[in-house]
Amino acid sequence: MSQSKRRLARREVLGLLAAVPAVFSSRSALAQEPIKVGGIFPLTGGNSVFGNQNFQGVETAIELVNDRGGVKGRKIQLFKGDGNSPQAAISETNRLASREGVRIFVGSSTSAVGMVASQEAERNGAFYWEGMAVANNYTERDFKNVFRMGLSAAGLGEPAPLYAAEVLAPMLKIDSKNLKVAVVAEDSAFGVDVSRAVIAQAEKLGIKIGLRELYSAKTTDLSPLVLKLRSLDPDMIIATQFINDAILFQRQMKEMNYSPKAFVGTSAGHSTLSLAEAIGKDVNGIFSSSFPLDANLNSLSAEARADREAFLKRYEAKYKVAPAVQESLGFVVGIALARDILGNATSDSASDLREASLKVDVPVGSYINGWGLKFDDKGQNRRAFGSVVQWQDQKMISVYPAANKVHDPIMVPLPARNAR
Amino acid sequence: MKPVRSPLTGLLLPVAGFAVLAALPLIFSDAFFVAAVTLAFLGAAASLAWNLSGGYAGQLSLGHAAFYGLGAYVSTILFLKAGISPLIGMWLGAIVSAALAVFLGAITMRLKGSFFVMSTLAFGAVVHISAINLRDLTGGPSGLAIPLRPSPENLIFAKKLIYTYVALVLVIVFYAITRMIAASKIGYALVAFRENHDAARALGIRTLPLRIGVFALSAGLISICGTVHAQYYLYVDPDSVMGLNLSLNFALMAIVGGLGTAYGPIVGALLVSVVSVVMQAYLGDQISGLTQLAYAAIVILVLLVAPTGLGPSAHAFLKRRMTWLS
Amino acid sequence: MDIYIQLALSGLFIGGVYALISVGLTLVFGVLRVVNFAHGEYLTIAMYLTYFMFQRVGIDPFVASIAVVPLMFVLGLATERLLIRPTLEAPHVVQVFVTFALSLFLQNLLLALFTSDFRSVRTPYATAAFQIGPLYVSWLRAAVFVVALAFAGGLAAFLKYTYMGSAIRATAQDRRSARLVGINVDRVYAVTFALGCALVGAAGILLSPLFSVNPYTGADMILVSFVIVVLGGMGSIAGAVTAGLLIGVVESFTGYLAGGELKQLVYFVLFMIVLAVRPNGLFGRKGAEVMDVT
Amino acid sequence: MLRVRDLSVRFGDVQAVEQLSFDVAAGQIVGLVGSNGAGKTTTLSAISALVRNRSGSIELDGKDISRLAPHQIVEQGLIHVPEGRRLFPFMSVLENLEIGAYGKAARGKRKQQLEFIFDLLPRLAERRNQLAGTLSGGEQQMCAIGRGLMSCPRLLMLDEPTLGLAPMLVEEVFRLVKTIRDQGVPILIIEQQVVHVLETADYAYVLESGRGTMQGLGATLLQDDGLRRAYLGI
Repeated sequence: MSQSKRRLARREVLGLLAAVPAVFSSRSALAQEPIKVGGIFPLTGGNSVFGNQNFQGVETAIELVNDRGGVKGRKIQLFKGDGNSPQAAISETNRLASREGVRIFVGSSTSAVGMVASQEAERNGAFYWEGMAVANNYTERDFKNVFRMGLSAAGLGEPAPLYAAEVLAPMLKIDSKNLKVAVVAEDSAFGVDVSRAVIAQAEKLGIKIGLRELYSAKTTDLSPLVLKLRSLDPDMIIATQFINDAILFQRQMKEMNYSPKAFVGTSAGHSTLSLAEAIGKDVNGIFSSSFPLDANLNSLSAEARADREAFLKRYEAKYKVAPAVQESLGFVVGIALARDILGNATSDSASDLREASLKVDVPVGSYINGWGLKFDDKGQNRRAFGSVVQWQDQKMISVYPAANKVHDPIMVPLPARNAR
Repeated sequence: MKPVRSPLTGLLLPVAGFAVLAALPLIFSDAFFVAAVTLAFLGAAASLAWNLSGGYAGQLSLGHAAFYGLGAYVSTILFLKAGISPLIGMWLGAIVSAALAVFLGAITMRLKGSFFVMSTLAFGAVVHISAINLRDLTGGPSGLAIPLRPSPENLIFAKKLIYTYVALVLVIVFYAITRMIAASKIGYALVAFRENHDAARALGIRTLPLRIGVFALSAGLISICGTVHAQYYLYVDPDSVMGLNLSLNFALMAIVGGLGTAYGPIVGALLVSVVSVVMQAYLGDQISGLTQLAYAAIVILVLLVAPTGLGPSAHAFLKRRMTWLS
Repeated sequence: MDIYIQLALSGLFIGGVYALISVGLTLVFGVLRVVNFAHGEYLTIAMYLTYFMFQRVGIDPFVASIAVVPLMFVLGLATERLLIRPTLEAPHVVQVFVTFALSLFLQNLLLALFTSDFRSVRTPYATAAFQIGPLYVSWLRAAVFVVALAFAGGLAAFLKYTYMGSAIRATAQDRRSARLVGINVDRVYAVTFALGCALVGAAGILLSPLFSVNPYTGADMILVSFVIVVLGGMGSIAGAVTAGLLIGVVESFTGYLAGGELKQLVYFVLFMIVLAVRPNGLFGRKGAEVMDVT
Repeated sequence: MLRVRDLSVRFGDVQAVEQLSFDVAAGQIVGLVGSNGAGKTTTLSAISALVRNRSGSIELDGKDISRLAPHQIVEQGLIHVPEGRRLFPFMSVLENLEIGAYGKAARGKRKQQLEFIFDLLPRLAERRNQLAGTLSGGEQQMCAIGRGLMSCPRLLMLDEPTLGLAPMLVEEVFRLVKTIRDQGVPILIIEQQVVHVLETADYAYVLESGRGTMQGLGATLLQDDGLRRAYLGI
């Protein structure tokens, strides 16, 4: 429903009510004001794929909380702000703040938007709840009321080498010290930061990095890269890619009849259904280290299990597809904000929300993706971790870490192209 | 292009206009409005700078975001790595931009119409890509975050209203510079050149040094806007301070308001900002893309109906009405 | 050595696609003197049309071209009539910004209609390849290359051997004289613009099995075309084809020898150098680009 | 044949042509003379509809052509050979001539017309495959007139055909003009070479600042003292 329509309707209703003031005005005074939350996501423009996915997750969480009776009896009203650029992030944050009276924000899918929207919120004295932006310097800005529940780029990149060393190397029968890895990434903030984290972690584990190659996600031809990889012949590729370049890369590897023994993506392009839609069964066997999709039911609290069921049902009913990683992340971020921050704060002022955030102590396994919630002094959640999924039968299946594992990995090493 | 020298349009009208602009954020003080006005002022200042070269000299540059971004980066890098105040850094940024503009101008100023446009487009892309790849200096695509340490010396203010007035000061200063240049011999030479290259040459006007000079001035001024942008957004990354869209927007504001007029960029910036913000507010909620769709449609309509810009078209319309009435 | 041949081959293949996209752009520029910033969106539209024909009706992209190319031609006619013709006499900036706003308009129209999800045409032959000695050749890429060159050749023949083609060339060289020999210049503009759209539409169809499409696909691909058009000499078909192939090969080698992140930088720098040294491009006619240097 | 009445053209604040009236009768060479900026070229452009902001009536054989588009005027057989030749520089001489016969009426007669022109202007035949942009000034003028003739004109309008040509070539152009008239195509010619035109033209009009100031037989005007003082410095 649109803002303008809603406002008009309210005005008409108020006009009617003027005739019978006594009864209704006393009732409306008693009614609880909703808690207003503004979502700042890129809903249009180049990054809107993830923005919309994240927003849908958050929205589903808020609807669920409301249907369960809201927060201490108060409903949450979620406003949409289209932060399609840093400029738009500023004006949308301010619009929601001053026109809709929003003092609580959630965001933001890309770091460029999150960085700007959160500083704007901070200066407005509002509370900012970051779920998706991964820039490492995000929490290094001395902000008081900005908290990041989700992962940093470092957190996002680390599981890939860990998984390679712990699980894949033994399966490939290679000592992890002798494992040769090529790191491939698109050259925006996402690719650069995450691939840097991958390399740092790999070096800690003694894994050799044979190649680190960056390219623009807008590229139309990745065959030079495939050729480079073929002549280098690494055991494993760890790739940080967006959607179309991930698809292109897989297709061109196939064209050139090339395959490493294992392929590990890091989120984004490898954790989205578009990949399976584009390359069909060739997707099988690809790993993706990313925000967790789901978790092993045994490792979840009862509440999280109920949430999981409700989320899947609602999401599928509304969008006719199963939620993937970004939607799932949106849901976790929304549920945590509503239940564990708003639910435990004395009021919904920024300072009380800050207080509640600093005090919050939710054990691991309390959210559908296995996360918990505990902030360090910079406002970074310490109980968020990355996980690894694998495409099996054209579906994403969680395989790592143990708490999230639903199924064993398959196709290690990757069979020859004609045998898949 | 006839210069009007009546006291009304010469001084009184602009002073009154700026007084109204200055009063706006005080009268309508909600944060949304103030933020919109601040962005509009900053856009107006940048567009005024662009207009010096793009409007008066007719050098349609689509690479000015490079200079804007340079201003943002130079001052921010100096501030973060050497603790130099942006108040100093912005001048250094302006000098770097102006120097680069002289270099670019020397190469491209002899190119005609579309060729010049394309060369500036490519220049913008080169600078943008360089900023992405010079990771040690620029932080690469992740950009540079500036900590919130309010102090006038840092050009960081806790109260955002101050930015509104900083931007307004830029607008007034750039407007004055534009008026001075337009009224000078340089202005006449540029306009003569823009209107008719051959005629200007026939009159013996040597415009190349003038055009390069104005191009450099334009680059320097717009880079100061970049510094202010950095200190307001507290975040600088290649896409948001050097993107092609930015260049297009600077030009668009001037074109919508009235290319090659001193007031045009201000009118254009206010209109463009108001339209986009209002649409965002009322349409942004529904289907993704609807806001920008409507925005683009409005731009197209304006260009079709008033190809010389809304300011001059309104002026011509009023003039027709006046003569008809009298 | 093998690897260099393979690189050159990949470069030529992608260069063929660049060429086809750029040919339409350069044709429109040469005749109407309009830089069409919305050119990329026509590519996107053609890719969407192909996708929906494939997805909903099951028509193969190569077959779909029979319907898509004429549709794109008609779309081009409509655009020219509604937006380009009214601004032809307007200042140069107005044309630039009308097409820029049109690009924004179309992107968001597609976004509103189809969301920003990536859509892929998945044909069985998309990744099929054959091997010659140590070289891998993708059937599809090779076919795309051949068809792209055939389209460019067909266009050249059309321009050379038909009345309309002569009229288009004449209008490009001197629109005033074209009017005086009885050419309906307005019609030439309409046909040229529509041809440009049809050609980029053909490119979109050919790209469909190779690339996923979302509303921003065309915008991402078009930047390189601007470079190619200037490099080849604005308005020159042969120049666009040569420069397209050249850029493809340069990209390929830069990607291998220097790294993918420098691909764009290299060709933009190349572009600046060409503008500085030989501003009329490789094949451009002298005098079109330079004005008095005083 | 061509009848122009009260033709006026404005460019913004400038009145380029004002209330100009003249006629070209069948079989005539009619000259339009005047100094630089008198409005001669504007007049021709207005007749061939290159300039649209005009008023007044233009009739060809009694038919109003003032509302037609340029290419429709060409179809009517009113051909304008522009100032400065304006050939298609990157087409060969042959292509330039052939495109002269672009109009539907002329297409059918292309072959025979081409033969006629090569007969008339043998030098063009020699250079048929050369790019038009590389021809000498005189050759370009011949080619431009040839291109005009390719359209099967019923009336030919020549704009400064001798501009920048050597005296010998000027003679040649005027000989050609007479030949064309003798073939039955009337000609409206504008020129700064006042003496030549007046000697050649059957009838002439004098333009000053967009107005017609004098008219008469070429030979008569040549004797006019005022005109001689103004244009010939005598």
